Amino acid sequence: MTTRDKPVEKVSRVVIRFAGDSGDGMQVAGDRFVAETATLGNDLSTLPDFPAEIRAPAGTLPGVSAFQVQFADTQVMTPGDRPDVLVAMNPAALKSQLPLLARGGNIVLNIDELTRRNLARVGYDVDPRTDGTLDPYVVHEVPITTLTVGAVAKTGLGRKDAERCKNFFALGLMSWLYHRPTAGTLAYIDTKFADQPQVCAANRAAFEAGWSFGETTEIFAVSYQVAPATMAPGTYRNISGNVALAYGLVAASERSGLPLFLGSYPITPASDILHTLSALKRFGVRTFQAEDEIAGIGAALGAAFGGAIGVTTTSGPGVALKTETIGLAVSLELPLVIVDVQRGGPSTGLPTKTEQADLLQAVLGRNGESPVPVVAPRSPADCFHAAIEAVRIAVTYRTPVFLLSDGYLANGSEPWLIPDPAGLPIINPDFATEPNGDNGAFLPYARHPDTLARPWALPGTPGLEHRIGGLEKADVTGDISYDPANHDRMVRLRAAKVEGIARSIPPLAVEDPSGAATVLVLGWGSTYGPIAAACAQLRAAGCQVAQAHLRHLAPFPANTGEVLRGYDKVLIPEMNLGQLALLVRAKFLVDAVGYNQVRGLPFSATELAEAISALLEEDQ
Amino acid sequence: MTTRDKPVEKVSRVVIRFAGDSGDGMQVAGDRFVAETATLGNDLSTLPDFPAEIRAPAGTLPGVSAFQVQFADTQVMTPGDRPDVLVAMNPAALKSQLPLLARGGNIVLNIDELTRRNLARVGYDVDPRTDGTLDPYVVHEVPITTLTVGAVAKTGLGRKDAERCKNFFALGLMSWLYHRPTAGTLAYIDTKFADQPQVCAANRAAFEAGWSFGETTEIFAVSYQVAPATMAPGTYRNISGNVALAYGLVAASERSGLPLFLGSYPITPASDILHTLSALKRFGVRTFQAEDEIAGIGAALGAAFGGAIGVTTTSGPGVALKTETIGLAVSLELPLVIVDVQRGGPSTGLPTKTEQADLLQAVLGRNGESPVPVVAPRSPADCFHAAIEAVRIAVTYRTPVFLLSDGYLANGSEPWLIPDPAGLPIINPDFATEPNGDNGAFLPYARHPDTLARPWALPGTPGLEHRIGGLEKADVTGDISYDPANHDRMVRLRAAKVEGIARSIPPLAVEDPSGAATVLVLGWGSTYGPIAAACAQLRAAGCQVAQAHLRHLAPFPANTGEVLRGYDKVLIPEMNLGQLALLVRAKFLVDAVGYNQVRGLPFSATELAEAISALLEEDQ
Amino acid sequence: MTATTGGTPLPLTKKDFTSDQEVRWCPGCGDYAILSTVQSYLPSLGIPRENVVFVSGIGCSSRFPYYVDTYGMHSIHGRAPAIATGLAVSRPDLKVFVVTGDGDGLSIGGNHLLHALRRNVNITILLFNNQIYGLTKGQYSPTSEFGKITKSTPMGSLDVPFNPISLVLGAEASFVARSIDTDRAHLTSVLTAAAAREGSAFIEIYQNCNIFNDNAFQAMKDPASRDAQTIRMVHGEPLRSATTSVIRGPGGLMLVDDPAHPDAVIHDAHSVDPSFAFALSRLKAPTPIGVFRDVPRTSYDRLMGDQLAAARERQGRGDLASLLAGNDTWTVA
Amino acid sequence: MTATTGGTPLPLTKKDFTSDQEVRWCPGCGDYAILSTVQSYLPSLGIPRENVVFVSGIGCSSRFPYYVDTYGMHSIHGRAPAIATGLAVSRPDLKVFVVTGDGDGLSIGGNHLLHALRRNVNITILLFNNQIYGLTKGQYSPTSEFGKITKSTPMGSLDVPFNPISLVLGAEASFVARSIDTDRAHLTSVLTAAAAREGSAFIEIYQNCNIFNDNAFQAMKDPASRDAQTIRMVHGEPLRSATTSVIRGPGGLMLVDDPAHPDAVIHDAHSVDPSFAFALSRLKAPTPIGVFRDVPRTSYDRLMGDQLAAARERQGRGDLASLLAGNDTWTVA
Ligand SMILES: Cc1ncc(C[n+]2csc(CCOP(=O)(O)OP(=O)(O)O)c2C)c(N)n1
Ligand SMILES: Cc1ncc(C[n+]2csc(CCOP(=O)(O)OP(=O)(O)O)c2C)c(N)n1
Ligand code: SF4
Ligand code: SF4
Ligand SMILES: [Mg+2]
Ligand SMILES: [Mg+2]
Repeated sequence: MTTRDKPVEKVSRVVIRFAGDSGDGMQVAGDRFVAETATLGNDLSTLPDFPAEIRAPAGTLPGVSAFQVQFADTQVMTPGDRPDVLVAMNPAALKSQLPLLARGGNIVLNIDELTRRNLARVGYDVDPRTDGTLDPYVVHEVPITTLTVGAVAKTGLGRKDAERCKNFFALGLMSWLYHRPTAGTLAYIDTKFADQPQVCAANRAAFEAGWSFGETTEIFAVSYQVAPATMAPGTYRNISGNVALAYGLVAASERSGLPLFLGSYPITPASDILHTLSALKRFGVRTFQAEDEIAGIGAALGAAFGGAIGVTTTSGPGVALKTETIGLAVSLELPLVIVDVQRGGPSTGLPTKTEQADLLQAVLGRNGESPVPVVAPRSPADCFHAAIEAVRIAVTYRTPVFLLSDGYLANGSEPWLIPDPAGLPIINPDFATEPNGDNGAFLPYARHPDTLARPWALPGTPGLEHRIGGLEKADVTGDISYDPANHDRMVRLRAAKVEGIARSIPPLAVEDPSGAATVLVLGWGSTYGPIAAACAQLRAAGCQVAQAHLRHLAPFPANTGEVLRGYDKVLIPEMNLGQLALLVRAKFLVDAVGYNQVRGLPFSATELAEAISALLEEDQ
Repeated sequence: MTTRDKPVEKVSRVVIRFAGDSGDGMQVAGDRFVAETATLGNDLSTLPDFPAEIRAPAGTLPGVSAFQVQFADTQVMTPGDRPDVLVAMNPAALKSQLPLLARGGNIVLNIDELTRRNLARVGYDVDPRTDGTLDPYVVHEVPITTLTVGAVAKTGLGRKDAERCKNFFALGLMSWLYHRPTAGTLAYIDTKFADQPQVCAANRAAFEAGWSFGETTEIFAVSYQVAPATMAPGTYRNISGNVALAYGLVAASERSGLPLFLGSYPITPASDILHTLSALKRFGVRTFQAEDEIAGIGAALGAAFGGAIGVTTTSGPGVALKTETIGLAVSLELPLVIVDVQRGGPSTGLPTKTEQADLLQAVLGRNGESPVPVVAPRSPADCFHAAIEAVRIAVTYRTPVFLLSDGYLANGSEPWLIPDPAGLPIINPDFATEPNGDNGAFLPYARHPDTLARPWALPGTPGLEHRIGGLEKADVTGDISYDPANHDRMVRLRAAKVEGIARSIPPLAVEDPSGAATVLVLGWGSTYGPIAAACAQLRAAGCQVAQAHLRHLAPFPANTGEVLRGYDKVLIPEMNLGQLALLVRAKFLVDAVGYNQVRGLPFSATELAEAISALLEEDQ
Repeated sequence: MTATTGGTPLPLTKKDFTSDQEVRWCPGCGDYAILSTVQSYLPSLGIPRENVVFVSGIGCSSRFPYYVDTYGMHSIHGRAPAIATGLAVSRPDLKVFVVTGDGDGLSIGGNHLLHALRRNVNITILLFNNQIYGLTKGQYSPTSEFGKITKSTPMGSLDVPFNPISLVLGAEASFVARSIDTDRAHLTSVLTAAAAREGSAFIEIYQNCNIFNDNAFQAMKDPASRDAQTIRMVHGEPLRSATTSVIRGPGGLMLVDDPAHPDAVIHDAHSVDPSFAFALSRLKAPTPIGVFRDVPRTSYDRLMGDQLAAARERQGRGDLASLLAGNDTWTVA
Repeated sequence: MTATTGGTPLPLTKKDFTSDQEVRWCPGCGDYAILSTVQSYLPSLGIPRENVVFVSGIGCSSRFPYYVDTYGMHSIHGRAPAIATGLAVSRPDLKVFVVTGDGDGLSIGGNHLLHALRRNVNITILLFNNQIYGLTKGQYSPTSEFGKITKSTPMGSLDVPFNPISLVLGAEASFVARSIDTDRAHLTSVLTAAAAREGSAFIEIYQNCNIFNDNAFQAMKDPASRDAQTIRMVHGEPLRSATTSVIRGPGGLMLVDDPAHPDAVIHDAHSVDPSFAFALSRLKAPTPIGVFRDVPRTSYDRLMGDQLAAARERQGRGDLASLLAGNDTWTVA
């Protein structure tokens, strides 16, 4: 699979989108394409995009599952706005994905599926190739099903099973088109289907047939090469947000010496963290699949009382259920990490789509004055570091901490410079081991003068027996207290403790290469990529714009107000109706403007650039 | 009990506080005093103040239960800052309540309980009468226990039971001192103890003995009269917030023609609403004590789907648990009323104390963009009208609505001009009865052009069969939709619907008699009384200050921004750390300043007046 | 043809209960068979369509209401029994079904399900037991067998599963049955038995998830093995499979390898003491299917309605003006 | 005196388990008696104080941990079994008790309780059943008798109560017992039996709430009636009260008015089939007290620990660097 007879063109940046039925294996094709792209040294970013149903009936619009990847020889910040190539396995995929394509975009179309019945099913009265629908695009017609079945025939696999290999045919074709290496995928097929030699042979055959089809037919006149990106030296891997987050928790466990305990109830798009951690028992990780979200966080809190890093993973509806227990953790002042992989809301909403609309729930959504620090990663790989930071805050300050990921970060992936474990932060649990009061008394609510953290005394420690609970506690002693002045004091102490975390976090950094920008774009979480890409586009076009991105949403870095006041205009793009904007306006009285989309999808860098440039113009 | 030989003094305003053990019947004494005071035509306001334990051991500080009432011949806005008379039934009551008294305050002290053991139990090493502790006060020593037992002897009641009558002795004494009528209390005793003639006679005897004690001994040189307040003509009763709220719901049921369904789980301080409504079955009210808060609201939502006014009552921890279901109601767009009687938080906090710290939870505390209107009553009697308003919004706009009461409103009481039912608002459920689409189709998410409300079609209506759920729905049809543009549209439509409620509510009114104030005091909920009292004090002292009070917290009245911008300074007193202030600052970018206390108690008008006047001075 | 329903005359047909929504389960899923059986059965109730409501939670199974052309609510995870309680109690004129799964109904929603049953709320609960979480792509559920290897339990699950029948019998359920997705006749018979009574009915339906837990109940379906693997319980008839009989043992009931054993226990679905049904519920391989328990009990909605009526009889219809006034008023002139 | 505990030498005394907090229950409350019995019993465990933890929910009963001088957590309503699960599973070295009430444990917390029991988590659950909500001042609870008049049910409650013993047996509980607050000797014996085993123990304790539900269990306590009103179950002994015997009936077990009936059933607490214990749980007046069921089962924490050990044995101790690297890397020079 390496001879090349056709001309080769060098390109810098490509966006590909695979789309087919939920059962068509598009996510697998995408994952493999990415693995090969990564080892080739391109920078990349991915976006899996699939329905909430497991396998909606074949050929229907709701059943379409897609996978998009952008890769380039320079830095890649997003999965790309508009695909250069859409691989459409059937009419449903074609119809649903067409709006994403720019004029002139390429479509690799599986013409075998364009039967009248299939077309009618998605509302095409006539074949879209015949009525001008596809005129704006470059269509490459490929009988993918037939070719796959033909290639696979020699393995003796039945027709139905043979057809299921068509994702590997498509993958082979795209691998040829973009000069992806093939050895990794062949090895993957061998391992994956080791138990089923016939299926293994069939998938290999389909993959090779796809590759050869590109090479031998006239369908594509040229193939494309994308040179490796210049990246910092080191060893890289590709990693998704959920896996990175799970690994970050394990790293924090190793670096703190505390065992990791996950109490969780499955929910999309957070479940993969549970799956990943459940396979890491060799790290002493205990995963507990609870009967519901409340039990999941309850068990995590119980484990924290016993000295573990207690973690619970969920999405928005699960956070709603955990709210009361988070309040208890605030009152108990025990370390706890609540991972919220945000998805489309309200209510069940769009379970497989991304959104940033749980921010205010995390910061403010509890009864009573109940401050909780909030940390958010900015990219899939950054989930690793954000998880360590969340554990650091939780353990150091004896507090529940929110880690706000989202569906895009969770399932999206990017290359990651693998860190040296020895360079990761050390977290000191600083357990109480001795009485801290007079006459050998233990005072569970006597605070550390700097952090205001209370002592963490583990059951099993002789002499420190004590009781804690959700009723208001007397300052210092922790006994139940209904005293008005004490309550006021405790409310303010808890608030001050969380505010004080700001002293332990880096100041908000601004990226403004010219130093002359008057407009600041402020973001948080997964919008980092699109915002950075949009700013880069604008700067390339000669505009001046500054970018800052918040990792800590509560408390804000100490210099945040100062930074914001340094600009004429502050634009806050969010995948919600303006939640960070609300917090920033309230706290700093800065007239920050929102740019808001609630579409279940990451921002398009181009659209964002347009919005920013509109503001730049206003500001002139 | 009507001869009066001693001099009588007229006073305008009195604050009395009864304090004793949880088992001493202080709440009953207070309630009876209030009932008599009300019928006398004084204006009044009350504050029951009791511990979370049912009956903590006698004589201990945590076991003290107190009841405070302010009554006057002019308008009364609060239960009073500092008692004129403290009735202290034992050393625990004395010690715990003493800090509330001003210098020169009166103490009616039950000296029978000042045994060395009782004193030691609360940490008095010596009798506080002997070491100067009580010097700043006027102490009236009364052997209440002995006198009660003596008076009751004739009924033959055992000593233990006899002693239990001492609350009526104290009540009798205070009734004499302030010229309260006695017939009502005697009638109350007769009814209450109808089954126990001996106990009945004993309590009568104790009550009369207390009255006579005042009249015949030298302990009080004078007695006091408080003239009736000038109040609007009409028939009055005394009413507590929880009862008023329950009656408001019943009134809304009557005025809408919809049956009332309460799904609730007991929790302090909301349980009395459940108790009150469970006794109103003759109004067709169904009360369902559920297995937990989630089932309570779930059942209410199910009933709403069936055409009832679905209501759930709870406090902060319960709201936390209901969060997910509230989100479902937002998505289903069904009417639902969530009553949150706020108490001290976070977590279990101070269950029997008041607080306003659930505002942000109500407004913002859900996953996804999940707007919910919020209404808050300003006084115990106002709970009636606020409940009707909450139902009006819920039914008209097909939305869950928060009704934010608090512990002070719930248990406090005041005179209420009983409204004529015919004058109460009519609520029109406007059920869907006919298809609203083409070809007899029913479109459950086609909206009313003005209110953006969707049709409410009840099961049982032929031809309108439809399915609704928590997944995102296609605009108009309500079918499941994962379409990005549709999601964005629906998120904005739901937000616009709730924002649009502002068009149906009265503008924010400002009270500024001089019209020249530059400082506005903005409040919400139960702080109305203390703020009004503080403003009145300041105006009486020649200061100019404006007051505005928000009944609608989401959305705000349309003119709110305009009002706020009309003042140099805006002060927002809240029993939290600044929750309304956060919303106001974010929305209007007005530099509103908070005055915050989180003590589990209503504000003192005097302290508030000081805070306001500090701001007035700054502003000069 | 005595009643009409929005223009659709009675009797209705399966088609009347088929909504216009595309069914989105995986091809081959056992849910299809259940849907079809239920749609065919509904006309037999003789209830107008508009008086039927399906309430579900979240899960593959909980998509059920979308496909039935009645009123319906696809609610949130585990809460359908609570929501249905409010509806059924306040609208006794409706026929309310709850559709739930082994995760929805026994994991997150276990408490609501059990409380609804002890109250005997007027709802028919269909629990689709596929012994797996389908919608979240295959984690083990509270009914998965011990040691099950799934995405979240790569070394096998550690939990002893619930036996749903034992569980609900322990919670005072008064109608309890079990059936199988693809056995249309049997499922219809159980549904019909449930319809005949007042109050709660609980029906566990073994359902195949061909994607994440294929063939979990195959032995009970396979023509070759099914008669040996199931005990078809019929009230008043001996309890036996093709190869065994049920006899009394010291601690409960037990199986003997003799399908004609003279001491085979006669099924008594109407035994007031749930101990008999409980003992039956412990049998497996062969597994009893049919009605375990069916004893009459007044439904919750009727009891509540009776109280409302009694209150009105004793105190008269509520009068708002006198309620507001109360007993202690004074007048300012 | 072989071990020491923070300077307190073993064996410990009741006083060692008495905290400095003022007990805040109502005078006369049955909780006092239970507290005293438990404090007296704890030294017999021979476990250092610091290795004992009490976890509770919310309710009068749930104030219990404050009064025992061990580690303790007064958590939130209904969630103690879940919290204790996390603690017990991650700290197998601790002895974890859960204290709960009939509301806390069977109303809001029913699901957690049942799931903890089916998992056989290593916790001892003490459920104080006073058949009322004490702390919220007297509403009916899931164990209140049908028709109970309370603040929230002025015309009587409409719910058939749970029988806690039947309920937990339906949930696969392996140690199940019942005792009475004031019967110190009996309660101690039940606690001792529970201590002898691995995994979950469930003990229902009838507890008098003298303020809101006084004398609910008086007949079982009154010296004049108690022997007739209770069946003191002893493994291997006939089941009988002073006036009745337990015999087998067609549907389960039944009572005959003959304390010396020759067919009196011999108690078998170790019956693997829970049907026997279930049948016993249905008896009332006289009411069985003692151990209904006690069958061995490996605890959840041990199973989990074993998996961790097995994973390390098979795969070696986790190495962070190789985890982070994974299998698919490339190097940029
Ligand atoms: C509050 C909440 N928690 C978790 C989820 C994720 N979730 C959806 S369905 C499901 C389990 C489904 O299992 P089951 O009830 O057995 O239904 P099945 O899909 O197998 O029919 C879970 C955990 C959710 N939607 N909401
Ligand atoms: C989330 C939540 N809901 C409700 C309450 C109010 N509440 C406290 S204790 C209790 C019931 C107590 O009953 P039980 O468990 O029987 O305990 P008891 O007081 O009788 O010992 C309730 C409803 C609460 N504290 N938290
Ligand atoms: S995942 Fe399983 S239960 Fe869900 S639709 Fe597919 S086959 Fe059915
Ligand atoms: S209310 Fe009842 S249960 Fe609670 S402390 Fe008092 S007597 Fe005990
Ligand atoms: Mg399932
Ligand atoms: Mg109780």
